[in-house]
Amino acid sequence: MIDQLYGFGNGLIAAPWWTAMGWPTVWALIKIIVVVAPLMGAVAYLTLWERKAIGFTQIRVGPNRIGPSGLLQPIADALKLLTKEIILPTVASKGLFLLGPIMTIMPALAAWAVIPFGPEVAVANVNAGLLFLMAITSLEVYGVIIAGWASNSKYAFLGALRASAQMVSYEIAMGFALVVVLMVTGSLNMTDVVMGQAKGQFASMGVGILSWNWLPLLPIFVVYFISGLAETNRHPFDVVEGESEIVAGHMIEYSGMSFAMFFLAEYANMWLVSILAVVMFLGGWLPPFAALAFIPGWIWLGIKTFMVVTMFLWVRSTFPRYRYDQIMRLGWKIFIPVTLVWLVVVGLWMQTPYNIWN
Amino acid sequence: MLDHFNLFAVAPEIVLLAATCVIALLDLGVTTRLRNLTYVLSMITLGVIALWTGQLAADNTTVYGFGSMVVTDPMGNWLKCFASLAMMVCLVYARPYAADRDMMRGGELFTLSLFSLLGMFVMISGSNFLVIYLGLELMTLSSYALVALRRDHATATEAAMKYFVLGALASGFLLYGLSMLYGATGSLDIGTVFKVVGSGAVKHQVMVFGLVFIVAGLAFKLGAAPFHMWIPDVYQGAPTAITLIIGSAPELAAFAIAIRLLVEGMLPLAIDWQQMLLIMAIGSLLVGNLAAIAQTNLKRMLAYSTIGQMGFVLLGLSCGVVNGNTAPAANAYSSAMFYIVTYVLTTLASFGIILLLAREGFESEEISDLAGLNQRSPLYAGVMAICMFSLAGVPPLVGFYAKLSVLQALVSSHAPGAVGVAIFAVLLSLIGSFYYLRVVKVMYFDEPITATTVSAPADVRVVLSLNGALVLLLGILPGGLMTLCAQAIIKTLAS
Amino acid sequence: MNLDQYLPVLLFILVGVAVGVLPQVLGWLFATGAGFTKPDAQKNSPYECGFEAFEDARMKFDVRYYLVAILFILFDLEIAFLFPWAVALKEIGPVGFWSMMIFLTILVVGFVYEWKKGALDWE
Amino acid sequence: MGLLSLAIWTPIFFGAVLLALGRDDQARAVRWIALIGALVSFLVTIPVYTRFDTTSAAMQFAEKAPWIERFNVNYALGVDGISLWFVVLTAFITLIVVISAWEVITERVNQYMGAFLILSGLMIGVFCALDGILFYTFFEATLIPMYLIIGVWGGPNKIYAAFKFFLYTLLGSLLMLIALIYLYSASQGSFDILAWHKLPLPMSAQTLLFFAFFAAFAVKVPMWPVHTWLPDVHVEAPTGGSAVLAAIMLKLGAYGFLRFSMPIAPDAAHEYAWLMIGLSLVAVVYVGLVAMVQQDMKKLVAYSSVAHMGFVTLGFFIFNDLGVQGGLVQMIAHGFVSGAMFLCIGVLYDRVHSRQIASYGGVVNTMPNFTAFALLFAMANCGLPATAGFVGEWMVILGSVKANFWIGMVAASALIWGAGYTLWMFKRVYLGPVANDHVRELTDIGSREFLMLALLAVAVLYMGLYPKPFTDVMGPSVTEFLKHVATSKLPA
Amino acid sequence: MTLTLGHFLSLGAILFALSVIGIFLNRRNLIVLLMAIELMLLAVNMNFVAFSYYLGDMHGQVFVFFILTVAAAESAIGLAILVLLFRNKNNINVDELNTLKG
Repeated sequence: MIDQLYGFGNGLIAAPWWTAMGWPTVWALIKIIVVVAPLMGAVAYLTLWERKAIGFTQIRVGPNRIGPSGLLQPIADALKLLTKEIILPTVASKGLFLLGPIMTIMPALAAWAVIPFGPEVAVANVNAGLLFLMAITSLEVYGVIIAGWASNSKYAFLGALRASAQMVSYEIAMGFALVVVLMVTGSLNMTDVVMGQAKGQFASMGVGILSWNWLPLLPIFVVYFISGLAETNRHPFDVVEGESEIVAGHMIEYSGMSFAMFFLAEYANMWLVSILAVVMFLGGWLPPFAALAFIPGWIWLGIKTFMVVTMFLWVRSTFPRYRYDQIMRLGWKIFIPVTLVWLVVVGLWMQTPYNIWN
Repeated sequence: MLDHFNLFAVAPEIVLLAATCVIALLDLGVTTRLRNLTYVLSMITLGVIALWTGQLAADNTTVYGFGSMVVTDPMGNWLKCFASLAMMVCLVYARPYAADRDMMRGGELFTLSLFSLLGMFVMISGSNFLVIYLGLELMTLSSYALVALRRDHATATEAAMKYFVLGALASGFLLYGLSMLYGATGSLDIGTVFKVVGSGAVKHQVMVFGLVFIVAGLAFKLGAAPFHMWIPDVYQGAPTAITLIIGSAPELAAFAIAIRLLVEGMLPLAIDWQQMLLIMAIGSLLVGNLAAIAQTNLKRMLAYSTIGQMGFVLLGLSCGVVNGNTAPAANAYSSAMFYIVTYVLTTLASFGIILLLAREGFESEEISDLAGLNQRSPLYAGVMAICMFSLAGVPPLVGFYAKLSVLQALVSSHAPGAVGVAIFAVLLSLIGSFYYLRVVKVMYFDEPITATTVSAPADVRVVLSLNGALVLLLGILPGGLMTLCAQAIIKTLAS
Repeated sequence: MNLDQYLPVLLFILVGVAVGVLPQVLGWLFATGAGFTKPDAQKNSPYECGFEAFEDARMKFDVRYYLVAILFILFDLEIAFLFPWAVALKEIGPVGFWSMMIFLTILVVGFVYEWKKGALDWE
Repeated sequence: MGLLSLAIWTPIFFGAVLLALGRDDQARAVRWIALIGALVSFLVTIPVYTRFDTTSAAMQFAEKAPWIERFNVNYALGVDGISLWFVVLTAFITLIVVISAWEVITERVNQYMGAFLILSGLMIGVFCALDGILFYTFFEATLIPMYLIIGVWGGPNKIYAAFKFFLYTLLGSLLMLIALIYLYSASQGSFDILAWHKLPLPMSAQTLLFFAFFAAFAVKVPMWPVHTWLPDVHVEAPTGGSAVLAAIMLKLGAYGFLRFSMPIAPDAAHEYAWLMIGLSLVAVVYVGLVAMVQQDMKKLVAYSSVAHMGFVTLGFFIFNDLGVQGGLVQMIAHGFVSGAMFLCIGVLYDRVHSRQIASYGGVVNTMPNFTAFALLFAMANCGLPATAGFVGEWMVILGSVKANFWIGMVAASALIWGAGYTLWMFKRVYLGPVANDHVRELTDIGSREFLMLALLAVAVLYMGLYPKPFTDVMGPSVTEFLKHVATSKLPA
Repeated sequence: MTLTLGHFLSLGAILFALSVIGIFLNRRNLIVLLMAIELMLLAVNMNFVAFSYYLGDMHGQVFVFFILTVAAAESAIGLAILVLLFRNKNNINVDELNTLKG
């Protein structure tokens, strides 16, 4: 659908440099904006949905004052943050202090470059998509560290240390999980990852949902999801910003739009982790049953992602916060062995005649 | 490529690796102060490996494996055999010392040593830049950790840091050179590199550019001037037990890669690298022998002595090809090999004595700490004296025959100026003999400052005596080892 | 080298940076630039739960964080090794599979070792 | 095992046993074992002389076994007329030294005795070796026990002396090592000394070789001006050390001239004979004069040794029968005499702990028996007829007169200097009234010292009165040697 | 402008030179030293990748992979030593590494 626009723009200006460099750039920018703009909206409304969802769990209504049923609440929040003063603490390292939020939001957005929204529909359908994701999401840690260090505040510093240690710990489990997905897919291309799930005995019987990776790789899926919670410093892994001990962690000294950047990044990451979970384990844009194939893929993708992201909220409203040592133990002593074992199991499975991923 | 595995070519390495892993895990359950179980298992492993590689070496066959990425030839097998034996001896000496200094809360002394040895094996076997590099790193990384093993000791950690930084720098140099050579020849395989270099199809300047870096990296590892600066600091700063470990067997491996890279890979460029080696040899002789005189710390003195001794090894390596004629090569390289093997043997014993004399809380690092050793223990004084005289190159100790064979190779190569260099080397070793004699003097002529008797566990006593006896015995009958080195090198050169 | 596909990636990164910068600039323009700011020493000092900030916050911290960092570096690299293997697993057959199993065995040995050594304990 | 091997390894074996097993609380047993060892070693050398064929110039009792095959180094032994007597002499002197140390050395007895026995074996090895590397090995190895002997049991300044001794001699011999390697290379891979004798060499090579060997041997002899280590070392060394040093070690250098420098580089030897003769004469005259002003008995004898060795080198480099044989005889005689002189000083030193001439005077009054021996040895030292010292000096002087009258003249003057310093010392130490309380309390020599001095006295007198056994042995070899040296080795 | 092998090699050489300079001239902080070492390895990687691409030979890239791993192990050990050093000396200035200079 969108691809058809490509030829259209190509004829606009007749100049060699235009076709060689100019148009692809402009076109890519257009594609990016098409991705980013809804994303920002989704992020904004995720905050609302979060508050609503938690409200529902606790049998209350949640925000309901601004706009109908509180629907304009995110916009009000944004305006408020926009007009807030940006405080630069006197003891902070100024340059780094400003760099922190940028380094946080940039990877959260740039990672979307390789996310497929449909067959071959991605801003950049690169072959090393998964690798790029690994790389760019790893940069997330820098934002946290830089912010915490630049603030020159004890709470920020401690928060940053905790956050980075936690993030890198769970990144290992996550990495192993990705490796397992890769094993069964045989490609780093995200589209291939999804298409790999369209095959299989169940898929041919019309129940594609059972051919998706989540079933054969169930432990990995669980590990991935929980690691995703930890990676985004979400509840119950949010000791990093734990209000009761270190107030807001690495973000403590930030205010106004600087703070909003961290906020945005966190929610953008939630979306990212969710959509990745969908792409890798829940069949991306594929319909769960062949009978439902008439519904467009991007709608399936949206539904699934929404469900996963809602699980984030569900978890938040349900579980108590972990202690830090428990977090580390879970990451190192449970997730890594589990993924390693499952990696070997899957590998062995693939050596047997019962290999379902051919 | 996958069909060319030939696991036989790396069988000892595999066994060593497996054994090391098992030992590392078993050690977790060991609680005794001296880590007896770990020790015994390590000894058995090393002994088996030494016997096995010795047996392989005696078979005198050359086997390639993994698509000719690794090679086992007699030279390699002998060096492996000697390295295992050296490591065995090291661990025997090191254990009581380490136990007294809280370095054996875990069995890392043993496991890291074994891993380091594995690295040496891989280096020695490597017939491919990649394999050599990996072996090198495995060895050096283990060594860094070993030096830092004494966690509460500021000097040791400082030494570790220096060792680490300069060692990494050396690897970087070596790698950069390797990358250049890879670019110039299009292959990482040493055999192919040799062919391409020999064909003359590649621009000479590019290869020499890479060569400079490789030689510099090798010189770092061997400890030759002007890349020697880490040696004194690390030797002095590291716990003596570790100094022993990093100062003995790794030299064998460094020699092996020098042969693999320079000779097997780039013999056609000999005219270039020989010059570099020669200059470094002269520099090492000067620096090592002159700086050693001023030292009062025994370990530091031995460090400078190492540099000086390496000068001789480099002399041996630098006279293999004269005017494009490779006839003297076997003679030259086997003399260098003999030199380094005997040097390691002697180093083991001399550091063994220092370790033996060190007690809890007392390091026995200064030369003056040896005062009157002859009165306290004639046996150990005798062993130390034998080592010192051997290092000084006095017959009938093995050090003399090592010097003899190197000088012989140098003079017989009929390279221009060879006699002059030989005389120079001889004069510097005369200067060198001064500081070795000083150690003997302190042991025999000075009055002891302490009356404590020297006591040591039985294994240390036996091994140390044997070690000293071997230095003497190999001096009286050096022929066997010399022939062995010669045959190994000839076989290696032929392949 | 066909890097065309990566142009959007680069652009996306730039956009990401822009999205980080622009709102902050806007915020500054709206609030600070418009002159609504009233900085004072208390406001600009680091938060200390109401206490005076009395020393530099960049202090020594627990060595365990270093330990985590070190372990992370190592494990992450193992994953980097697994990546190409996993991608190619279907082509390299049993030999390739078992090679990696050996590698993983060694990795597990290291893992067990550090576990037993207590490197993974946070207490 | 051949006779020569036996002669070499017997003392080394005993020495090693002593080092390994000896302890100071069993000093008595150690001494007896040492004595037995020395005696056995000496007895082993007797057949070497008795079975020696005095008509042949060839190497006898030859042994040859591959040693370091890699470099074609052989364990090759053999003696000819030139070296035979030194083998016997070495074993004899060692026996004497063991006796001399009997009660004197009380600390680390086993090491002292062991060092001397090993040293003895090594020195015999030097005289027997027919292979360059073997020679060098023995030659250098002697440094180790000697270094320790001087350093451990020496006088107050022993460390300086030990280092000086070691480094001086090492410097020279390292150059010789290069020469050996060069010869190995030039002879297409052989370390056989006899093969080297036949090796044609151009003049430039000969010159370099000659001076390389010169560096090694001249220091050892020692020739003027590289003799300075000798007095220092003698002063500090223990009695036995001095005796062995003077009696045998110095001969290693002179022997080296005969075995290496001259036959291998004969043309260069002829070319630079003037230099050697000149240095020898300086040694004879100048050093003789220096000896005269010494206050220290040991130093005096040391300088006299330098002077006497000057005679030896002089004899060698005048290239005639009398000269060379005279030099050889002088070497042996000097072995007995200088050894005896040092032992005499040792006897006094053990009692008074002073080596200064001024500390003594009138010893004859309290030690008549000892003085008799001392007189005999003093006479021998200044070359009085009917003593050993006379024969060699006389032959050398005759030889040099034959070669050149003026050289003979100067050499002969040495007799005067020798008589001067020796007899003057004798007078000041032994004659006259008792000088002080120390001398008054002296006791005469006991049976052990008597035995030791008597043995030496017999040797000195026997050699002086009947030198024929010595010259007979040397005759053919020296003739052969001169014939060889006279032939040019320059490539035609 | 097309990128040639020379450009990549120059980049590699510049990075290498920078890292060597960094190691030798840096007198302040050991962390910078560790980073310089990493940079050095990256410079080599640049070389290998460039060569590998222009030679059409995969081995160079495999080598890069291993170098990366080794670099990680190396930095791990470097960091560990650094921590030890800090605990023992309470600072990580290069200039303070002076107890061993005889």
